[in-house]
Amino acid sequence: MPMNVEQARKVFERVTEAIISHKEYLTELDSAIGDADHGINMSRGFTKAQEKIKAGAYTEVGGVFKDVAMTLMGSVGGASGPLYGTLFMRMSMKFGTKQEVDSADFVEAFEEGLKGILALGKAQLEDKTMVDALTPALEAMKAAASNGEDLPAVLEKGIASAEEGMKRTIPLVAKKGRASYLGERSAGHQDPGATSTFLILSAMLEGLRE
Amino acid sequence: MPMNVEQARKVFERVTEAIISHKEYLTELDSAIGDADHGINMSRGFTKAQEKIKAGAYTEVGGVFKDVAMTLMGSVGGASGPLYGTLFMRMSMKFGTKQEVDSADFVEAFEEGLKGILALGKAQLEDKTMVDALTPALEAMKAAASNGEDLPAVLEKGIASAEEGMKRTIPLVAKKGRASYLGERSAGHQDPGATSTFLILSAMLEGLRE
Amino acid sequence: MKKLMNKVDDIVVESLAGLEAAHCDLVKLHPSIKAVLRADAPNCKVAVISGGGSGHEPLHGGFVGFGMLDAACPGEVFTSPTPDQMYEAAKAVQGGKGVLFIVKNYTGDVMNFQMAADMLAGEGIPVAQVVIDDDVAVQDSLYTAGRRGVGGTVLAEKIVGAMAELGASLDEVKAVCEKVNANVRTMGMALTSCAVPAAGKPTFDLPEDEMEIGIGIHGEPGRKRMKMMSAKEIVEMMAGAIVNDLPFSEGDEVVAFVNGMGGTPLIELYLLYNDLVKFLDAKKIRIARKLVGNYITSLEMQGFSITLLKLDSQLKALWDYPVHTPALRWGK
Amino acid sequence: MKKLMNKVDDIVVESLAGLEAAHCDLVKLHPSIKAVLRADAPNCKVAVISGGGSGHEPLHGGFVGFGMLDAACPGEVFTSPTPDQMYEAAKAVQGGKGVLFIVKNYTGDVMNFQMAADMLAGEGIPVAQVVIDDDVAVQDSLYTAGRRGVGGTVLAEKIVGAMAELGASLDEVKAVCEKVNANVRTMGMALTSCAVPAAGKPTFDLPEDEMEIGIGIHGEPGRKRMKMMSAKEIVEMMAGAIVNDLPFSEGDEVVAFVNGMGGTPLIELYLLYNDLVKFLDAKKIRIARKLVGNYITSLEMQGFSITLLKLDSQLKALWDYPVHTPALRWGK
Ligand SMILES: Nc1ncnc2c1ncn2[C@@H]1O[C@H](COP(=O)(O)OP(=O)(O)O)[C@@H](O)[C@H]1O
Ligand SMILES: Nc1ncnc2c1ncn2[C@@H]1O[C@H](COP(=O)(O)OP(=O)(O)O)[C@@H](O)[C@H]1O
Ligand SMILES: [Mg+2]
Ligand SMILES: [Mg+2]
Ligand SMILES: [Mg+2]
Ligand SMILES: [Mg+2]
Repeated sequence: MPMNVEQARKVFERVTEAIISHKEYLTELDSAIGDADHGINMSRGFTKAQEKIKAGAYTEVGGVFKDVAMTLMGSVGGASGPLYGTLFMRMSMKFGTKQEVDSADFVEAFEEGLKGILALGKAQLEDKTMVDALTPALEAMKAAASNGEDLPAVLEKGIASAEEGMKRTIPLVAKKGRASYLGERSAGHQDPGATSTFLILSAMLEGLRE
Repeated sequence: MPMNVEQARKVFERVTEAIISHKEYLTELDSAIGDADHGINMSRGFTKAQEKIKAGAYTEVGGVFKDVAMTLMGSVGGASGPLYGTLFMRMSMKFGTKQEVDSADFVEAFEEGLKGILALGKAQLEDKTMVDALTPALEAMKAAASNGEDLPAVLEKGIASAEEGMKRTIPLVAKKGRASYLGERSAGHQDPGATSTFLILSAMLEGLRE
Repeated sequence: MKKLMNKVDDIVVESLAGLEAAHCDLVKLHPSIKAVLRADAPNCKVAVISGGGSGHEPLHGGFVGFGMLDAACPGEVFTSPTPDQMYEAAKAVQGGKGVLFIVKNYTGDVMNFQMAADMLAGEGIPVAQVVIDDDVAVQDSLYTAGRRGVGGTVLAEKIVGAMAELGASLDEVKAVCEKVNANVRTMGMALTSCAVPAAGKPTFDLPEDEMEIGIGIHGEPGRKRMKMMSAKEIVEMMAGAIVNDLPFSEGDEVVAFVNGMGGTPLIELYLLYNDLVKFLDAKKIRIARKLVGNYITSLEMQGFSITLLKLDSQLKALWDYPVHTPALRWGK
Repeated sequence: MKKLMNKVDDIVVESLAGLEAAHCDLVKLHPSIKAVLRADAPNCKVAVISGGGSGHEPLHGGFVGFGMLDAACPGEVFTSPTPDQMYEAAKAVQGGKGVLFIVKNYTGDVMNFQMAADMLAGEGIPVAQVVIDDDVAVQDSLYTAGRRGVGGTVLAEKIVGAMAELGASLDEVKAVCEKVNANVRTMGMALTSCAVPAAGKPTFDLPEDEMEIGIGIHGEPGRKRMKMMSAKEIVEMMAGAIVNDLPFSEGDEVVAFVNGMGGTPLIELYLLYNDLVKFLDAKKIRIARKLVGNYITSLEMQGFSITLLKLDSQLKALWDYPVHTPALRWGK
């Protein structure tokens, strides 16, 4: 089961809902080790992105991803805006003119997206950032896709690994982002960006399955 | 039993102790309808006055009262500084060169002092100020003194009337001083200045009785 | 209550020492009493002197300098200064053309300044006094203490200071001060109480959803307590009371002064100013000059006040006259 | 959490509207994006542009004007602005001599400014960037996000703005900015948390007897929590860390900058300045210039920061150069 334009729209509809309904939760996490705005930033961005793609007419999946990316970059601000913007922008570029993307396309694009995030943010694994959820998610999805599993099944694997990665951020001492200023005090708290990554992937699957 | 220089010194020692030990209480009262400083102001002033008269050598009762007055005027600030300063200054002037003052002298001087307060502050009875304690105290002391009672007995009457006057300030709506800005909201609170008047008179009697 | 301080009794003197150290080009402390003096005083002009309790910084010490005050006499926190301070400060800065006391209308201030004026008059130094009472939150009446002196004091000190700088006589300087007082109105509100350092705790408690309207500048409770409202509604209520009081009318030119109480961030003050502009626009009252910031405060209290001063060409020119003090500076 | 506001999402734009209304002689808002532009831009000089999250007022919008910034790009509260803001602002104010971005070192700011720089470079507009990272509370390391940009930013904007006003080239302006950054160090602390308006409650809780040391300007917790101490002890601890870091040594001339976090009253800031003077006197470090007040804030947070900048004759002259902005003004 590949993802077409309509499904891509659904996917971001669910992502937007998930982000909005976890706005307080993400902000709470960011209060502990950041500046208490991650949920606010992400909600603002996805609300705008949602308006944009709802009104847009698309023939390619990449078009939906591109509008999401542009809107996030132009409205989220902070660290997460450029990072998630880059993820979806790179994905959109990789999707090219495809009207449908299958699991292999998706994983390939996701890998490109993650590369973009790494190039921009220069975080390494265990720096306690979204990268700690994105990287294991990519690995798991890659394995599943190369086994020929379809997109929902691939995403399911990715979500499970993202969740583990997200939880593994708890004991880490942050090396990148605002939490790094806390030094040792950042340990014992779950990273907000890793959490939003998990939420986004989960909501994507939900949207796909409808 | 008249009051001599040594007793006057004792009197103000007790007054200072009483004011210091009621510092929080007076400030508390002033929080409700003023600016939360009456106890602080009075403690600062009497602590200084106490130092001054402890170090001073006096041959006249008026000398003690004058130094107290000058110190209060120069260190209390606020409304209460000039008012109590005037009370004791006028009393000292009335005492003149007396080495001892009896109950008649005291009451005469107190009347002069109260006149000074009225001239300076322009408060009337029931304006919810120290005048509401001072005025009945004077009336009671006048009556007692004209019956030939001695100073402790006279003060005792004054204290009882001051206490009643102080309590009668509770329901009043303030017309003078900071509490007047509260309008109707000033009702239901006891006036800090009337309270310090009652405390001062009570402590004076204690000092006299030693 | 947490304060950045050393000994509670030393707050005022240590803060004054910091003011002098930071602005020794503009101000110097009196050698023996608590007073901030203009560094280049005495001048052969009318000496303009104000003072009052501390805790309202930058008022008054921050307004000592060219084109504003010649001396400021700070009392303890929220407590009027004592007569010896005004007496000594006046002697130190007056240059023979007389002294004007600008007094905020509080019983303590009025009495203490009066005593100092008597002392100076006794020595043949000409003294005039103007009592500022611009607070519309307080009902005026012959039988009460009258209105408080609040935000209008800042505007009066600026304008009167310019008049004195220009060499006007004591009578003229006094007349301008009275004119400002006659044409200025203020109203304040608070979201939180402040804590008097020596008292050690907030003067009053205010629930999470309530505000005090008609507050003064001493952490004293306001005239009434209300449920929180939007900035726009608060501004309309307060500015409405001010406009009706003088009254200010269509076509009037004003100084619009949005003042923070010490703990209100600038982002909110400018937002409030924006609502005030809209309110006055609708009433066709023209903002000819403005002031936005923390100028007459109540320690760390959150809240603000609005002051409007009706201008004529004289007051406008005096407002624009150069001023150079620690807290207010332009044209120099 | 009580705020003087209307709709929480409109705080930034309404406050900007107020800033523009109050200072239309100095600044104007960009017609389509959130940016404060110098009223008389473009000029034929290097355009100096900064920006960052809102909630730090007067930084940066209050520093737009003669001798300081040409544009400021405010994000949402505590959130970096987006690249289109810096891109459009630069296009609006640049006059052909290039653009310098002064960026505070936060991941979000750095990435968003970088994207804007790429966009401008793509159009052939010369852009340089300097990232300010003066916070000694944060351990520096190649492997972390590095130090934060805090109080030093204010001093950099003042000095760099003067350099640009004097007609220096982009390279020269950038070099001065780097020199300021290399010679400036800051440390902050807080007594209370602030509350991000959209979050609706304080970012952290701080017990009545504790303080956060090494705080940033976003309500983020500091490096450690300590029991309250006296102002003198706090100043010695913070200034000591600053002096050891650069290091500043005997005979150095500095700008001493005591900055309030938004909710700290001026009486305390001057008291702290007094303790700082004593500390530096003992170390024979000479305060050649000073700044005391609320210039880079964290909403209504109570606390303060100390910044020291080592001066040479160039920096001193640039510091003294006239400046005329809503929040900083002298010599004009
Ligand atoms: N250099 C980086 N690389 C990857 N992710 C990062 C980096 N810096 C921060 N992040 C992520 O961004 C999240 C914070 O986002 P947000 O709160 O929206 O931005 P800000 O920190 O600017 O307030 C962090 O939880 C972290 O996951
Ligand atoms: N006009 C007045 N006449 C007499 N007493 C007054 C007057 N105004 C105020 N007081 C008294 O002064 C008291 C307040 O003193 P205090 O708190 O020390 O001064 P302040 O009001 O200046 O802070 C009031 O409780 C009242 O009793
Ligand atoms: Mg954040
Ligand atoms: Mg009082
Ligand atoms: Mg008082
Ligand atoms: Mg942020």
